[in-house]
Amino acid sequence: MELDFRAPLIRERLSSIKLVVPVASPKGGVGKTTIASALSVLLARSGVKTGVLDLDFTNPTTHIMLGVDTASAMPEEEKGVLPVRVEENLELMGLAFYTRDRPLPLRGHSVVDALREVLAITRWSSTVLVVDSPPGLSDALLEMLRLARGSRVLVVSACDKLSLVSTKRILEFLEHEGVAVLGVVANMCKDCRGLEEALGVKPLDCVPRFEQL
Amino acid sequence: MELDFRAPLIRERLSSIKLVVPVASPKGGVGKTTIASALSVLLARSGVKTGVLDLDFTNPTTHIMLGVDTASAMPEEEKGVLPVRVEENLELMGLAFYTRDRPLPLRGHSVVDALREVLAITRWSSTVLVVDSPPGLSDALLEMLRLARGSRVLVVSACDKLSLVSTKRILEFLEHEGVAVLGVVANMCKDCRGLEEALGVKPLDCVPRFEQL
Amino acid sequence: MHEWALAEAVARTVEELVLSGRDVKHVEVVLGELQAVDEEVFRVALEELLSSLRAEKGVSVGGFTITREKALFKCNVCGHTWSLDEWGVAEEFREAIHFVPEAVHSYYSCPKCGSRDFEIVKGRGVQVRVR
Amino acid sequence: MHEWALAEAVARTVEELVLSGRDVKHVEVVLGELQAVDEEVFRVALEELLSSLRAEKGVSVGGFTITREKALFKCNVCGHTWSLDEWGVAEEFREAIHFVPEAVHSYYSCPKCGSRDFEIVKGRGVQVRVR
Ligand SMILES: Nc1ncnc2c1ncn2[C@@H]1O[C@H](COP(=O)(O)OP(=O)(O)O)[C@@H](O)[C@H]1O
Ligand SMILES: Nc1ncnc2c1ncn2[C@@H]1O[C@H](COP(=O)(O)OP(=O)(O)O)[C@@H](O)[C@H]1O
Ligand SMILES: [Mg+2]
Ligand SMILES: [Mg+2]
Ligand SMILES: [Mg+2]
Ligand SMILES: [Mg+2]
Ligand code: NI
Ligand code: NI
Ligand SMILES: [Zn+2]
Ligand SMILES: [Zn+2]
Repeated sequence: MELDFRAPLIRERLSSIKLVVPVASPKGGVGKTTIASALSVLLARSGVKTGVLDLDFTNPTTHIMLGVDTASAMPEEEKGVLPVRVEENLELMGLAFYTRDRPLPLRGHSVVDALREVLAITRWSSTVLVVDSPPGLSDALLEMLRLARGSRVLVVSACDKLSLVSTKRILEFLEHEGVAVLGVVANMCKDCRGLEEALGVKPLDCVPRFEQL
Repeated sequence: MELDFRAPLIRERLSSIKLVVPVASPKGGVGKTTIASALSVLLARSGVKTGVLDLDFTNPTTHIMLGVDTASAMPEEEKGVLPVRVEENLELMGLAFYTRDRPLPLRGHSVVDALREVLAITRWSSTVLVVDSPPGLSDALLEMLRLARGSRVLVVSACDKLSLVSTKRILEFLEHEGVAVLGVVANMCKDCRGLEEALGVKPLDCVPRFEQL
Repeated sequence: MHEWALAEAVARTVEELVLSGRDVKHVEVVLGELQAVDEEVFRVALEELLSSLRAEKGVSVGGFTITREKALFKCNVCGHTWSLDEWGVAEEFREAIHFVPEAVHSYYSCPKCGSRDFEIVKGRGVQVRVR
Repeated sequence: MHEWALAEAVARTVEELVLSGRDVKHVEVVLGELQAVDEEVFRVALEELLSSLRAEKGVSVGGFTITREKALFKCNVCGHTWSLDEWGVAEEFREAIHFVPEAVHSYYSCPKCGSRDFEIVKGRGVQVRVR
């Protein structure tokens, strides 16, 4: 990547954060946004200053899961941009505050430019940053991992065949990259043993399917 | 886009196809791969020569849904590449034949290059091409619509809030682009009226959630 | 109006270059038209940041100038190229684009074919050239 | 070995240029090292395609040459740049990369940091330069 004048400031912004946790899977619909939102609320309510970054720039939905109305809540401007306060200890930043419910079609290089811009101007006051990643292994996740190499990824997996092959892929990818993995959260599974056998890894947790969600 | 020496041949390859149907949604997990696979099998078995392109390059799964084993089936080489024969009237092409279950991390511009390469060398013998799109509004879908502007998009939507806002976005996006929409298939919905109210559009069909799928 | 943060990014880059042994004679900050950065507010911020850099860390540069770059767009679908003079951005969307220039893809289309699949060829936002 | 299709792409492009009124004196086809195109098979195919283009459609070009371009990679994570001489692709993966060069990202890593997030800077595959 050519030198980008924002790089040093991005490093500084992220240095104030102790732990960056991308919540990821190349597969769509396995529960990344749901688990990222639940995790961040649990952390905040247990007293940890938590930030959430909605990295799904072309289809942001984290604000809906966290019950934030992008029409009435805007990031404040103060020597940069302050994430929106969701509740005590919980702040959220994402492009939805700027594009609302409109489509945002972006080629990969534009996703990279937008991510660098957001990370350069956003002033987090959190210790843990949960990153709600889009599906796929493309610019959003690659650039986030490039900018925050010390990230510890939480992989979310459902238990059907399509999800299991997807989870195997991202685990293999993260291993090549030398990026740390917190573990795999099995989501919406009737029975997690299938996942254990397929992946040879014990899920951190086995979240059932909640009917009313 | 700069001139690409593959462009004229891509036009010629696609000109032999009467109808290109991208099956799309910016949201993951709404059933694009499932509906694209089911649709292509239905078309094939009703006598229509049908091709399927797995456009989800960084996480291909269409072959699993269509029961094709990428280890034993390879596209034949004959003055180009022939898609794999799934059954009479049904052929499949995608990167999974080349990368199997391995991760394929790709920046957007590489997705574009790979798509142009595949569309330039692949010799379809189908009348309808169903394109199983990845989630998001990024390079894969944008480039496919750029190369096949006469496409008619089949939008797949679940009925929860996250899916409805996603479906509204892609419908608005396709309208700006002047790209034709076949309609919206409601998938895994208990009751489709919510979708009708939210989108102001009657779904083409309301596919229930099949437990055993 | 977050010009302070944009100036901070420039100052941090200059600081890193000088501390890595580079003799920075002159810094040119190019303000791309699309982001509509307030030049005066930005200048005051950068002056303050560079002077504190000199005072606190002994890091100094020859000087800086601010230049402007017109925006230029190119449609990926029909190939048309155009500028903001030919086809402006509606007033109500400018703030979003000011904070994140890529938001332009939600509010702005190719004047010839209406597509939102276009490139920002020039004049996106802040760029730094160092001599 | 789908060199025929790659030659066909070149021939279609030349045809379109000539039919659009361009006087094509010379075509240079650059074969990027990564795709490992069989030069002889490609040459024979292109010759046949160009001669039938002349015979059937009266479309002709001055001549063509085939040149080669070494592959060069640059890691997005650690910035290392390297060539295939320094770090080869295992034999069993070459066919996949021959058909779709981007498949290299499934089989090949930066020799310095092991990342698969790298750019194919040069020598990816077939390129056409026209004079
Ligand atoms: N444990 C769960 N129980 C019930 N529904 C769930 C659960 N996890 C996710 N969902 C639903 O599944 C859909 C997809 O989840 P989402 O978090 O958006 O996935 P992703 O972000 O991976 O695409 C959403 O409608 C969500 O409400
Ligand atoms: N109508 C349905 N009934 C039950 N399960 C379904 C249905 N449609 C999709 N699924 C399941 O939901 C998951 C996501 O579907 P998929 O087609 O992969 O979505 P997408 O391609 O949009 O990400 C898959 O495990 C699939 O088996
Ligand atoms: Mg992901
Ligand atoms: Mg999500
Ligand atoms: Mg899509
Ligand atoms: Mg899919
Ligand atoms: Ni500002
Ligand atoms: Ni070949
Ligand atoms: Zn246009
Ligand atoms: Zn490296």
